[in-house]
Amino acid sequence: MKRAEHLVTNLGHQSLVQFHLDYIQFLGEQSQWVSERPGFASDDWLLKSYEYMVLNRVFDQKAIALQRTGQLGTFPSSLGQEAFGVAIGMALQKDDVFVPYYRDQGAHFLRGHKMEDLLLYWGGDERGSAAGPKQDFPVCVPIATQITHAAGAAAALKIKGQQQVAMVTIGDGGTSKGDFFESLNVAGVWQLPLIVLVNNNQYAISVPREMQCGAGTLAQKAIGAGVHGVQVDGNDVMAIYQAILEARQRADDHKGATLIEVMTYRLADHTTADDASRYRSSQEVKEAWLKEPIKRLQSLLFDLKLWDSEKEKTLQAQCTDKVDNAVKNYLNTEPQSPQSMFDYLYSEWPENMNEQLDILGDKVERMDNHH
Amino acid sequence: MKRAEHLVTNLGHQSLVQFHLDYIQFLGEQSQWVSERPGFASDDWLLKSYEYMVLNRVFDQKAIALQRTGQLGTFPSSLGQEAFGVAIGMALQKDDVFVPYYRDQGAHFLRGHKMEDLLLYWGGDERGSAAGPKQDFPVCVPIATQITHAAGAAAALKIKGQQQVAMVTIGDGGTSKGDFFESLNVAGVWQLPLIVLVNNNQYAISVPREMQCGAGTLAQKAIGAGVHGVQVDGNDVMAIYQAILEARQRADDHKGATLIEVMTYRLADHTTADDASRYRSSQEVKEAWLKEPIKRLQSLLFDLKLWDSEKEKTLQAQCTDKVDNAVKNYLNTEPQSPQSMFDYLYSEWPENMNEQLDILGDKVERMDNHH
Amino acid sequence: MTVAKNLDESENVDAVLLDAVNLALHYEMARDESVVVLGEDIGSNGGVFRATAGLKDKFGFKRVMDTPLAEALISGMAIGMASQGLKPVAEIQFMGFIFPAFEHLFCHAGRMRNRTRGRMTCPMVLRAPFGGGIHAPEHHSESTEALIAHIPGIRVVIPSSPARAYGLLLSAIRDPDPVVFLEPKRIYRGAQQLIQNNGQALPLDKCFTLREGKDISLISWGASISETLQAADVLAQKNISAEVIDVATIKPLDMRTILSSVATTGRCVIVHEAARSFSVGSEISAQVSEKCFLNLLAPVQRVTGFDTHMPYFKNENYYLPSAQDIVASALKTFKES
Amino acid sequence: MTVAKNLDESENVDAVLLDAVNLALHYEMARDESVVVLGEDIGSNGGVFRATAGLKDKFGFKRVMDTPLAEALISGMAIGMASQGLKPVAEIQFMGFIFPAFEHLFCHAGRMRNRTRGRMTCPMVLRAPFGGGIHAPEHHSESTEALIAHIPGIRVVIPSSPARAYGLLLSAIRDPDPVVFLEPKRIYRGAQQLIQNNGQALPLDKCFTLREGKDISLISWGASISETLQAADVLAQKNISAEVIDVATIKPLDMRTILSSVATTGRCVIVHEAARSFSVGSEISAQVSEKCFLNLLAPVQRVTGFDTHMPYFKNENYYLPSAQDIVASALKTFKES
Ligand SMILES: Cc1ncc(C[n+]2csc(CCOP(=O)(O)OP(=O)(O)O)c2C)c(N)n1
Ligand SMILES: Cc1ncc(C[n+]2csc(CCOP(=O)(O)OP(=O)(O)O)c2C)c(N)n1
Ligand SMILES: [Mg+2]
Ligand SMILES: [Mg+2]
Repeated sequence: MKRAEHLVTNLGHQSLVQFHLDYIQFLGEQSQWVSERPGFASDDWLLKSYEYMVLNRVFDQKAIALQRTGQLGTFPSSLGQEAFGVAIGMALQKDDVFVPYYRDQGAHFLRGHKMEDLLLYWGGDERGSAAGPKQDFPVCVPIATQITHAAGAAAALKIKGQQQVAMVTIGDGGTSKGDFFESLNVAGVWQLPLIVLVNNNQYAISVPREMQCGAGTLAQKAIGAGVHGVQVDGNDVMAIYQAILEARQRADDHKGATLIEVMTYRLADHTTADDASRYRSSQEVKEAWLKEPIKRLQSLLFDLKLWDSEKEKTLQAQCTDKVDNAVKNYLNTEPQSPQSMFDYLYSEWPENMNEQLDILGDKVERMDNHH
Repeated sequence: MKRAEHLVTNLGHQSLVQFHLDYIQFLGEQSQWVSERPGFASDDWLLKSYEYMVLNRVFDQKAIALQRTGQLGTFPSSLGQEAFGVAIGMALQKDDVFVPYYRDQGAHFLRGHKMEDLLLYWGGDERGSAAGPKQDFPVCVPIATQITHAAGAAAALKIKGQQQVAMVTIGDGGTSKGDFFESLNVAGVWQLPLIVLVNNNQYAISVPREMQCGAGTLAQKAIGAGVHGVQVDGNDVMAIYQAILEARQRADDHKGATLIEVMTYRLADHTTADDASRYRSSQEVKEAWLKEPIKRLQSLLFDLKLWDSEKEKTLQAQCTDKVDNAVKNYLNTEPQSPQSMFDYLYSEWPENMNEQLDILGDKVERMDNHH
Repeated sequence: MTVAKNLDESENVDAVLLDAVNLALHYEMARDESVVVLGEDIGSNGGVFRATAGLKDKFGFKRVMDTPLAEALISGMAIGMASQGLKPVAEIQFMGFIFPAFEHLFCHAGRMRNRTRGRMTCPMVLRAPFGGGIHAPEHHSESTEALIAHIPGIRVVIPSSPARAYGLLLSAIRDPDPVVFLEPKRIYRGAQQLIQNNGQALPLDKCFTLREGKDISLISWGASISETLQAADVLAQKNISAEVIDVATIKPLDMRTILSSVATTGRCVIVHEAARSFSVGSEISAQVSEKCFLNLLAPVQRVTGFDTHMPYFKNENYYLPSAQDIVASALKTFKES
Repeated sequence: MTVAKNLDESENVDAVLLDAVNLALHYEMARDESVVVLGEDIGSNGGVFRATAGLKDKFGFKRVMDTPLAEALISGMAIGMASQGLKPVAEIQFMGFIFPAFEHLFCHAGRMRNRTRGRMTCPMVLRAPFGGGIHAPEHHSESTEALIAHIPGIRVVIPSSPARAYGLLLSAIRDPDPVVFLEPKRIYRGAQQLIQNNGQALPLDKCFTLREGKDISLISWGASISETLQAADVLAQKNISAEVIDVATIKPLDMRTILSSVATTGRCVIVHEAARSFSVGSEISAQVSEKCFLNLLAPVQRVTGFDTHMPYFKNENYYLPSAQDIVASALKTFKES
């Protein structure tokens, strides 16, 4: 059945509007420069980035090992996405507001979070989110919700006339959820000092990027919200950093928000509870390993004569020490009391909860007697 | 404080991707042809469109009058947006799925809905949504929710291998809500036979379009979802119709969904509960009246010698008759029993509700005694 | 509706409930510049009920923000603002549209303090008009306070008079935790009351005993307080002395006041518009029965909406509790004991 | 976990609860081609718990759809699909992420039949694993069935054994109304049961009496049924004969079975993981007290989670009801009477 019998396509059309998007990359897949070395990327800057990326990887490995031996809960490794977290950590200024999702280890370390605190969090202890910059948000599990908080924080900065930005991370899967779009939209119309970084690691658990969205890029989601969008090579820590600098500049110039799509690859399982071999080929993963960010930066450091195998060995040892130390502190942390679950329910203790506190008291007594 | 000290903007950039959008218009603001008369727009087609647009306007006026005299509840007039509803009604095929919002009177009439049913609905009687094509959705009040239903209906059509499309309407305000975006996104990735029509009447109650979204057009929201987008003149019934025909063609060709931004103006208050003079100038409204769709089409009909003042008088009288008749039927409708609120709670009467039915029985008795 | 220019600056005003909300917002925004207001149509339009009228002119668009149409966003942004030292008072236009805010209320607003062991808190208010009886369209008349009361870490507050609206809204804004503040719109323009516009707040964890009595306790909140008070009058004519308690602070729930009333009277009727089952009334009835086991002279009665959908407005009076319904249930407790 | 290739085609199988869910889905998709399945990771991955394993291979991507990550969308699309003659069985990956679906459940799924006076209906199932006890991360352990039970027009069903999971899921899919089907994940891989894979459904409006007794009624559902049954054993050792009722169909609630049990025993303990207040337990306690007023020998007891947030997993055992807690509460009813 032919539906549109009298149809002449394009009749009555005039051109309305055009858009274009850029891609940022400095370091190619073979660690070759594809663009001039940026001014910010001093030797020290490169070395510091590298060190934190390695620390990130060592930490993740250890966390997985802890989980496998029953000493940690479910854990989301950031294997292969270390440049993402570290670039953000490098670019954040002290008084910015950082609104993470749950795979931002590298950024947390640069933000001054203790490794033992992250372990506490994933180990099932609320105290893991107690420390850190007062204005930063804790790890966020309900997908995409954090971006509305970041929009609110950015609005607060603007209302109070402060110069900082709010920086928020989200996964490729997260870009499908309403909160992502609602927040980008308000950032566009209110011209908020908001920087949205998408860790496009190509999967949302088992769902590949192409089944998440029919658009060619996630960066183009910026267009519908009237904010600036850009895509960057997420295995190139400098590209991510450059994009953030430009985004901050836009915010400072009152030009509003930026959406940065960071192209990475999730080399590990989604979390320790996942088995990625059920839904993707080992061939695909093997190919992704060829592009991974640590190796790429290491090659550059070698090329620049900033690195050698001795330094590498020392760094690996230092990182292992730091992580082992954190693990020791984590494992030695005294448990919270059962009653602590009632703490911080409200700013003041509600009198009507006394009864339940008594019930818990009896319960604890029974459990103690029983063991 | 200079934030991005070492920043050379655009360093490391390459061009990634481009987009463009069209605008569709046949009839200019002075009713002049700005493009060739399209094949579908036969004399009969133009006359039928005109007649329904006039009927729509007469109905809306009457509904407002009923509300003002306490004979109807809150009512949303579609004054100035008659081309929107009528183009949709003209373009819908019998077995398409229509998923309306709450301002689609014109479409409903062409869909075969009785005017008295619409009055029942807005008069606070559930039976107003009882009739109509079995597959069509009822009026939808919670903003934007209807578009997820339309996406589901479109998916069902595709799963069942049917040729129809799902057509859904939404306001400009509705495009800010997550459901809008989530649905467009799935329509893009699943290539759904979905046509989304935005009645961009420039206001969401008091919030003007520019405060709803920072993007230059709403059509460009298609880009982030990977669906086709187009903007059309909503005071030109042919432009809207052409856009729908093209969208249907795309669906038939398995090219997926289309977002059509229809540029209209809400000449009336948001609803009878609103007072638009609180938030917009009478000057603005006066200017909008110069572009309104009925006058524009009428001028064309005059130009084409299809119309004269005698015909106009007859049409007005006919429409008034039809509407008056519907009003009479509406006002003469026997009320539903109080017990009817329990009907259709589940397919089968749940035994445990008997107690509450008894309570209602006692209550009704008391009320009867009391009066 | 009597909101007049500069009414907010007067010392003593005759105000309806809606005025009282407006006055409290004016008062607190003037007193505390970290208070901001956001929502749909709350700026230039002053709110579809005019509850926020005058705020934008007085405090500017930076503190009075018309948002895009997105309730998840409104609630989520309020959390973000609260985290940075602001005190957002967000409006959901009607409670029937609050559902997109649930994820943020449940997963974040209510638990930010707990999750960060006090580092980050969420001092926000979410206001919403609710309830039936004004011949509104579909979705504009529901009472779903039970859903919110079940959420840990949230406060739920419902005023039933201008004075309580004024005092409770002030304390809701000043409270360091998230408060859902539900305004019974059927009595928005009900009886006037003289309000001392002096910024005096009311406690957030105490029921209000509106009328003392010794034979039966009538427990209610929101718009139904009117019918409950009427019922008490009718009962008085029958020589039954009814105590009337306005729960007002639904969560945390002040059962102490309710229990000590029922312990004295031995009889209890609970009145609310919301659907009957799995409701706030269920909790009160359960606790009264559990804890006044030996004092109760008759089974607790509940006068409530039905477990159906709120019918469209032609039938809504058959859904809403009336004074006669309350009287009838009260009398039952005397027959059955 | 024993889901094996072609297990679904066997006649009699030893199955854990998770297998039973998988079997029922296989059975019904084979029997009725209007049944489709959608959700996050339910296709190629077979679900994060493997509840949908094998379906995509067997029934193809058109009937087994991995959706984008958006719960409002999943619920809304299910409504749209249901409207066009399909029977969608949608999965919410964890109940903690169900909130974005609330607007669609409350405003549409539950009222489409009512709103259109029966013209358009909503035969859909929304499955979600729920509850604590598996050392899961934040938001993966809550029990919020009360929120859904308060919604008119929805059914809420919770199985507590493999056989009931199989039979109840089949009836949920076949039911012409929307059903929220909550799967207690703590017992997903609990005891095996022999299942007759013959498509036999169970009623959606009847409690299951799992154990008869005459001295006290223990009422529970979901994972807590295990502890409740254990408690009954302990009580038996003390010469107390406990009746154990699995509510299973939370809404509509079969109070008749519960009331007739309590009318006989005169004592009642209600057990659930969910927060204590404004809960399903509140409703049951209220009705038991209201309607067994003269039969009750002691106040109804509730053994529940607390009105706090579900603590992170290191402390979750202090939150969840244990068999000892139930026994202690049961014994109280003998002291206080
Ligand atoms: C609202 C919500 N729905 C579902 C989940 C379960 N879940 C956890 S992570 C995840 C996939 C997220 O993918 P993506 O956003 O790409 O981030 P990634 O984990 O790949 O970094 C899902 C579905 C959740 N946490 N929140
Ligand atoms: C989810 C939700 N939030 C708020 C409302 C209240 N409301 C009704 S209409 C409306 C404005 C809608 O504007 P738009 O989408 O532009 O459609 P229009 O009425 O202008 O045609 C609002 C906020 C609602 N119905 N649903
Ligand atoms: Mg991802
Ligand atoms: Mg509009």
